Amino acid sequence: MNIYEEDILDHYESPSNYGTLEDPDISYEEDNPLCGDKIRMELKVEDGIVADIRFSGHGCTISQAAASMLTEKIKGQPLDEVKKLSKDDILEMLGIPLGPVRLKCGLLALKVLKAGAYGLKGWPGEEDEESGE
Amino acid sequence: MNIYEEDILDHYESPSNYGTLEDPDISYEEDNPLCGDKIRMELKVEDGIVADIRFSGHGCTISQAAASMLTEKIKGQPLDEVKKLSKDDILEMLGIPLGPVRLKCGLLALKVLKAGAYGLKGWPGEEDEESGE
Amino acid sequence: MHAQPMNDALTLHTLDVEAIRNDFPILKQESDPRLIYLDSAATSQTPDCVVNAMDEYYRTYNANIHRGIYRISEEATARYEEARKKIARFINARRSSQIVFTRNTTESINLVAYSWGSANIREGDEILVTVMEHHSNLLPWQLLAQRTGAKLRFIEITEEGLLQLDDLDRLLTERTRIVAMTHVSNVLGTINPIQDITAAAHAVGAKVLIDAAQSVPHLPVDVQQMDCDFLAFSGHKMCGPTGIGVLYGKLDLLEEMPPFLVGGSTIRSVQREHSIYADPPAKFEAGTPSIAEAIGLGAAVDYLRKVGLEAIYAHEHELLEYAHQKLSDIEGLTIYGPKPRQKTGAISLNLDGIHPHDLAGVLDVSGVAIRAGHHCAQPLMQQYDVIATARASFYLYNTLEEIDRLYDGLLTAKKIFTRRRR
Amino acid sequence: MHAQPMNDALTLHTLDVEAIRNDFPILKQESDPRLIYLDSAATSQTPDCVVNAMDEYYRTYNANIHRGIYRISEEATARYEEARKKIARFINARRSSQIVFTRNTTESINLVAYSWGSANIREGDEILVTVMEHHSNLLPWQLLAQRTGAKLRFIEITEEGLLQLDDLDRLLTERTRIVAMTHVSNVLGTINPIQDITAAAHAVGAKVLIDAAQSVPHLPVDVQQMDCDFLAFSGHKMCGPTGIGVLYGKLDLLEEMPPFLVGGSTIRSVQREHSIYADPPAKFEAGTPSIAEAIGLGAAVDYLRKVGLEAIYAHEHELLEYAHQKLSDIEGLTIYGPKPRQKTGAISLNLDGIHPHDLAGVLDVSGVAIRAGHHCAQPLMQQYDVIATARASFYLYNTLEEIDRLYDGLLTAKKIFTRRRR
Ligand SMILES: Cc1ncc(COP(=O)(O)O)c(C=O)c1O
Ligand SMILES: Cc1ncc(COP(=O)(O)O)c(C=O)c1O
Repeated sequence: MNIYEEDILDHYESPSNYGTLEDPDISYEEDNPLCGDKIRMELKVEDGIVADIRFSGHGCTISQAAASMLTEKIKGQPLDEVKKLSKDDILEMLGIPLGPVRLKCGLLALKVLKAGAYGLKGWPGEEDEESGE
Repeated sequence: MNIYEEDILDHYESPSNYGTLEDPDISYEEDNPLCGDKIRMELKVEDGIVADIRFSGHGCTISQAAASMLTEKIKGQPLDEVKKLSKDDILEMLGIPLGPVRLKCGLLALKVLKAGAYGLKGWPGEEDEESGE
Repeated sequence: MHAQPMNDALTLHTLDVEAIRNDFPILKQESDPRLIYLDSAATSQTPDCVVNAMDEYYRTYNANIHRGIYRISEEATARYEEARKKIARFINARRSSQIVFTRNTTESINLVAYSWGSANIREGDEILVTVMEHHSNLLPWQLLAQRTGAKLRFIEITEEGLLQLDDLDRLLTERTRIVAMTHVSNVLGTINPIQDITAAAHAVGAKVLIDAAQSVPHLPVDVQQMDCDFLAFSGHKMCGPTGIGVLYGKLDLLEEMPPFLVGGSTIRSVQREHSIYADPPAKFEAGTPSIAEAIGLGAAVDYLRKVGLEAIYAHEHELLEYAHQKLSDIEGLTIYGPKPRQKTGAISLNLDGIHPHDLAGVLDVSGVAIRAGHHCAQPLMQQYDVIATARASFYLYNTLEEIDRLYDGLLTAKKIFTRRRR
Repeated sequence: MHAQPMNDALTLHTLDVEAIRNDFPILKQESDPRLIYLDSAATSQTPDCVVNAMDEYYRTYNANIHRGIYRISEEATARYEEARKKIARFINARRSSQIVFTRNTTESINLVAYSWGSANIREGDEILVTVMEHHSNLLPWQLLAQRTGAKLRFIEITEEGLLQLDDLDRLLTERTRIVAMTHVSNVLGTINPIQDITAAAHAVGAKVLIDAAQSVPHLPVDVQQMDCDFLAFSGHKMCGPTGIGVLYGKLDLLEEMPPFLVGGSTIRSVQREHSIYADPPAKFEAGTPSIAEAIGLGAAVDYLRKVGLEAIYAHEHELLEYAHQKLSDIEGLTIYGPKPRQKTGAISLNLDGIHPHDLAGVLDVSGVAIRAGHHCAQPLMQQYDVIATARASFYLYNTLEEIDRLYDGLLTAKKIFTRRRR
């Protein structure tokens, strides 16, 4: 499985929902300290539903394609669905395996979304790290 | 070759020149930070000759026997002979091989003597560490 | 020929020690005399699985971590972070981000004393330690006290080597900011009642740092149950490699603490005059970390879990009971510290009229490796009014026969030295 | 099939690279695609002799050092101190006591910034660095400046990636306390004229710390000739293990400096409230050091000396010349930094319209390992107005054919990404 799948390149080349919103209800930006990739997410929320969403920023194919795909997935859905999205959902969405370094690129968009909507810190998937037998 | 040679035990049991001097010309004490062994050396110097010498302190067989042997060796000699004494002289005097840790016990007396007489810091033998091809 | 264990009831039954010894090539090494290693409190021996895990890194996926977008770097990153998770699980930390990799216990404690200390300690504050601390859990607080004008206070010990807890009420006040104490004494073996002291400290608002260098290797440690704020330990004392240590901390504390060592990896973003620091643990792991060593420590933790900490503790206890009984018939021998029931596998002793160095020297001649000295615990030595002691310490690979050899060696030393005494 | 070097004059002639590659098992490893390792500036590969030296410690004389009066501890102590001597000789230090073992370059620099810095830097003082510093040689000084009220000043660079030394007279004043600068840039490869700058700094009474992380592995370094006051480098970038670094210092400075990390081994004597510290290097090596790693670094230094630093430098230079020439025909490619003549084996580049991460990602598919990112040099990135670059870096085991593979990979990336550009 190649990282440079057509599908991912398509999203990178022609991202969905790229840009900004006027008067967003949620607006949040963060970068990946490992590489400097940056993503901003802006959302309009109506009756708990993601009425509109845009992303902007810069970065590699994976981080930008993941952001584009995520906006498609979440638009029109209840905002609370965001909270349930996991690392695995993103991997499934991208359809390629990612090592721990590139995983951070793939998860940046979701991290920004969760932080913006719920103030959740930490990388998606880290909540799975609760240890114990 | 056993560390607990008769000769060394003899010096430990009945050390030569153990004690203190009244009005010594040189008096110096130091300990081995690795183990707490402590040795004090006191000297009377007349016309550049070590007229009298005593040591005191406490420690293991090696450090105490080396001190005892060293006082025997240096008494009646020109003080300047002390400066020439090296790590190897002490090893030869003791007549047994010593690893780097016990070596410090064996060298403590000489270190005290050199520091007291000439203000030389550092362990005898360290001056050999000058590197270079 | 060395005596067989004399008492059948004392035959070891909790661990298959022979099988364990096979995992440690150094113990199987041909040499004359054979190595009898009784210095595990200084550093433990290393099983092959740990060495192999590190060799595998160097030979198949040697790469720097966290930033490489290529296979071996992804692999190294995954294994390094997996080691962190294993260690979190081993001490029952809630999250792996509470595990900061350092070089050793000493660095872990210094990190807290500098970072947390500078942010939280003011003139007039008090820092409570015990007189049985290793220098590594005393000197960082001495320096902090000198820098800030805070005051060091000491929990004393009883003649038997137990903490004098009657004093605790007097010593723990609203001025106490932190209690820094060892879980297990490296000299006496004493196991301290951490949970009680932690509760008392928290009741007056003080934080608690536990020096677990001698406990994490030898008995089950559960940081959530202990409820300590910080815990420090070293890889090399728990079957792991040198060059790796751990600081565990409560997450809110690690988040609030200012950075300490800074550089590559500790940051979110850097400007010329100002930088924004990363979240823990990255904030505290400056520069290229001990990658192979963290992976090695992960393998050590796997190994210890497989053997089982309860079993190791029970095994050491058997060795201790046997040793105390056996050595008690040597005239002129003093053992410092409590009865076996209250300690783990270390015996500090002195034999009348023989310098501990000489004891160690005589024992070395017959291959028995013990430690002699102040064991980096000079205030404790001062308390017992000795310069040094000889210490034999045990671990999962030691046998009863090895204790017999220790006994034989002590008798030999006595013979060499007392024959000559006037 | 990959192209053979096109130009016969460029056949490698300074090193027997095939023989060298045999010393590195990872490079001989069967895998599809085969590993083309071009990230030695991040961490170097490790020859078998280094891994074996560490394994020997763990399997035959694993013991703590400096205090054990038994054979394996004497042996471990001797080997550890012998490694220190080897390293002293390698950089031509006068005495081995000028070599302090740390974890890495980053810790070495932090040690100076905390210990020397706290004792010598006051409000209004100036610390001079360059804009090409690695974060590890910037952040410790930023924090020191913030703690003390001192001011950070910067030597700028030219478009070509050389230091703007015209500025030096203006920047170096009697307020300058220390100049902290890199010998070789980890991004650009630029070799800085250390000796001139050191002389100028000393003329105004400033000390000089050299970050030699990228120079000691790649070219002959002589601290007496340089006359620097401090020098820092890492084992893992010079064929050594992770977990070990070095701080070299002038002896009088090391003696005057207050202790930094404290604990076991750093002392002469300890009282409850006060301690007397040991002479260097012991004063700065707190707790159980990276014993196996120091011994491993000693073996690495033996290895590098056997190959010869001049030969390694010349070899990298050949690779650089070849790579610059070969890559120059790729349209849209920017190489940052000076011509090969003025640098060592690193090439930072960007390809128009392709994120460096994606370059690295495409190259990884064909087994070529390069680094992409800010390389812990954000101020330098800001200077070039880029977020990141892709960096290929070379070492003694790299070949011309590997550069051909890099070239092929860059062309592939171009094809994947430009075919689709509108
Ligand atoms: C110039 C320079 N300085 C410092 C460092 C930091 O080295 P380490 O991560 O080994 O502390 C590096 C390594 O990336 C470097 O290239
Ligand atoms: C109780 C205790 N604390 C701290 C230390 C220091 O450990 P390290 O030397 O690994 O930093 C030791 C080890 O001797 C110890 O026994």
